[in-house]
Amino acid sequence: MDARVSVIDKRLKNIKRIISVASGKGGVGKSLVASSLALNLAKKGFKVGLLDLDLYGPSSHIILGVKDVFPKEEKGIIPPNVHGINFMSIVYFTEDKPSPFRGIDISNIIIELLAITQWGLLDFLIIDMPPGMGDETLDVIRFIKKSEFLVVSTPSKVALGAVSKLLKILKELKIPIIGVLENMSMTRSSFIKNEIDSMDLPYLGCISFDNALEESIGKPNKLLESDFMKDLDDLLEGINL
Amino acid sequence: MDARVSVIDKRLKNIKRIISVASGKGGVGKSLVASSLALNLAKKGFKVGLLDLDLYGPSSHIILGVKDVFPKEEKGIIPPNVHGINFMSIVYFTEDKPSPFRGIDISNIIIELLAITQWGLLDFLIIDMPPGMGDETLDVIRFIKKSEFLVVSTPSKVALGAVSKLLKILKELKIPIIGVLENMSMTRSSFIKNEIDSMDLPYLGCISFDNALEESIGKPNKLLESDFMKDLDDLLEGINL
Amino acid sequence: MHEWALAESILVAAVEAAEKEKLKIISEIKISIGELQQIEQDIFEFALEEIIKTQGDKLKNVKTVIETEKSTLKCKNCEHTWDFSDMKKKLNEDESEAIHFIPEVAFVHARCPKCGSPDFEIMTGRGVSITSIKGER
Amino acid sequence: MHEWALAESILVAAVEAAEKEKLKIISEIKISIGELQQIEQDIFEFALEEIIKTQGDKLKNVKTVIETEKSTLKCKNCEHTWDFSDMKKKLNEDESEAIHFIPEVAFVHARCPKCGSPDFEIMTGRGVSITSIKGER
Ligand SMILES: Nc1ncnc2c1ncn2[C@@H]1O[C@H](COP(=O)(O)OP(=O)(O)O)[C@@H](O)[C@H]1O
Ligand SMILES: Nc1ncnc2c1ncn2[C@@H]1O[C@H](COP(=O)(O)OP(=O)(O)O)[C@@H](O)[C@H]1O
Ligand SMILES: [Mg+2]
Ligand SMILES: [Mg+2]
Ligand SMILES: [Mg+2]
Ligand SMILES: [Mg+2]
Ligand code: NI
Ligand code: NI
Ligand SMILES: [Zn+2]
Ligand SMILES: [Zn+2]
Repeated sequence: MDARVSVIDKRLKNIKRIISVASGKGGVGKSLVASSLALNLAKKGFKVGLLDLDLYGPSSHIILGVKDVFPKEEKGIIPPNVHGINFMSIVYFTEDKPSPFRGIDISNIIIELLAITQWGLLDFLIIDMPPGMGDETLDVIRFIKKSEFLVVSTPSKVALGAVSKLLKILKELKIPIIGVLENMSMTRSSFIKNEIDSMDLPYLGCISFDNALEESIGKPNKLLESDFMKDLDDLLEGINL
Repeated sequence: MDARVSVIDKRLKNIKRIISVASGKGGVGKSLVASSLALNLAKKGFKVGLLDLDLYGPSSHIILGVKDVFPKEEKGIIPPNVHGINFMSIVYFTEDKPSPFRGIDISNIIIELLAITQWGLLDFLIIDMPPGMGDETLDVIRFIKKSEFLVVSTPSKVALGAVSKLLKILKELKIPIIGVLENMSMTRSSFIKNEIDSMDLPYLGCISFDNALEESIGKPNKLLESDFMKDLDDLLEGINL
Repeated sequence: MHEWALAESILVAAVEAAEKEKLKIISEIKISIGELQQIEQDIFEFALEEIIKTQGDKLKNVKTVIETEKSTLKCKNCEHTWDFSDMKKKLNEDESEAIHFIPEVAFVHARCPKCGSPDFEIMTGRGVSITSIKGER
Repeated sequence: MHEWALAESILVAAVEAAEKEKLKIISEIKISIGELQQIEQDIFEFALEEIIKTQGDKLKNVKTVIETEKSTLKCKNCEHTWDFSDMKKKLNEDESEAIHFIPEVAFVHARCPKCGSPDFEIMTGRGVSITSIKGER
């Protein structure tokens, strides 16, 4: 019997809300949304954790410009606080080298991370999810029963193909879906809104394509002032965050 | 002993070149490049196969507008020919429903697909790879020894984080890398080119962000006439394709 | 008739294994086929025979023994176990045929009968394998 | 000292299992720790003792028996097998410490010693598990 699994609930007990930022599709802005959401909430005075579960292509540390920090070992491992966020990522352990993991390894890494990370008291834990619907998604569903999902799409039909599959399975399993956020919109179109409406799920609004966003990558203070953040912040108001 | 594995080499024997379009990062345009490359080569008169290995978010059938076809069963399964491409995808078997697979299942699906698909004589087999560096990538490396990799990135630092990991491992394992294609470029910048040069790998050029591309999704004839295809075609000339 | 492709895989694998073991003649191959593959045994045996005819001396007088590996499915969410015959009741023809081609699409078309989770495991009953080979050096 | 978190997981799991089995008292827990975890046994035992003190009667007189599960690594590319002591020779301190926290980063920092592939399998030697529990109803 894998003992590590049993302690996970205890590790997450003092976290008020857990929000997994997911999509099914890659490159839609999950990591940007997750990191920005964490920054936004921290700035509002909440106690916030951020867990990067994209183990192949971890991005949150790039977006937040995290460097030269390492978790403290104390009755487990304590995520370093960066820009007001308790931040946990596989990069602490990989030196950012390639990570050729198979599914079973992914699952074991997630179990280990959840079993040994001491988050303490948090208002929010934000999880930056990888694309797909594999071991990471299935394990978040299996081990983090109280996680809600915030789903990101772009305006494209290609993205919606993967996004709607994730939405269908979450809906079928009666997992709370905060709603769908449309990112990188360039022209006014109600394509995504209509599709989400027809699935009877909340459409949260859209974030415009931000031409200057790349300059804010790695610079949280700049990111806080970006158009991207402005759009996100407006949209968060709509869901009382 | 899994017998299916032994027949894979035989199934791929009559294929002259196998090109896996990969990235490590999601949403960079792997599927667009893979589908367009297949269309482009087919139009040039080559015998072309296309295998969509993004089992969570298969996209090639959306891009090519594939509908209402199914493989023929004959000493295995024979991929339907769509727009001159012998096209194989998991969607024939999933009815495009959600695909909650774990890694071990992904691996088994790939083995089964490779063991039973009868490609016949091909000049090119193009593989549309998923993001990440998991079971799909490891199994392509394990079972398709003659695959070359065409790697796609966008101009972003965030994308490069994942892309450079894939490149490092391919290089370490001495797997042929055709080169790196920069997609969705919007401003002139030599950031990606410099990074690829410094890894001593071929930088193949860039494809501009195509504002009208979405209108060509699902319409191969339009896609053949798109700016995207024009850029791709120029870039293919540089590598004699 | 995709049975043919799987039958061929058995013979290719057997010849490969025989070469490793330096067998000059293969007298018997024991084959295990996962229940989820829903192989039509007649067709499979016919395919084996036809392919054997086209092969060299190594396989001339080979006897093939085919066993079906029963399926066991186990839910990761509620630990319930069941088998393919339970599962099949809820599948329509197209879904069942899809599983015949790619057993893992069971995760797409079926759910744990107890808790409804798609997160179950195929413990046994998939794939095509050789369990033993007999022959002469 | 992240050993503490793993020790706690053992005790939480044991109490959970005891409740399922309706044990009033747990007299013995047999623990298996994968070699890749590189647990410092002193610290782990100390942590177990400290946590047990804070627990109720169920665990008051429990005896803990700790075994290390030897590691076996097997290459999917060339089928070579080896173990963690072979692997450790090539790791620097940081890499080894990273594997102590997350055993699977072995795939990041190590390769098959025979063929150089990162595509190997941890057959045994990872994780923390309970192999048996004794007690009274
Ligand atoms: N609203 C936006 N405007 C401009 N660029 C964006 C926007 N959202 C995301 N991006 C960029 O798109 C790329 C993909 O974003 P990322 O957060 O890494 O996606 P994911 O985590 O879904 O793979 C990154 O280069 C990111 O900087
Ligand atoms: N050069 C381009 N210009 C405009 N849009 C593009 C371009 N390349 C890709 N896209 C769009 O970007 C999104 C991601 O492309 P896709 O091929 O699905 O990426 P991947 O397969 O890497 O996940 C799709 O909506 C696609 O239509
Ligand atoms: Mg991401
Ligand atoms: Mg506001
Ligand atoms: Mg794709
Ligand atoms: Mg040209
Ligand atoms: Ni058949
Ligand atoms: Ni420790
Ligand atoms: Zn169940
Ligand atoms: Zn090896």
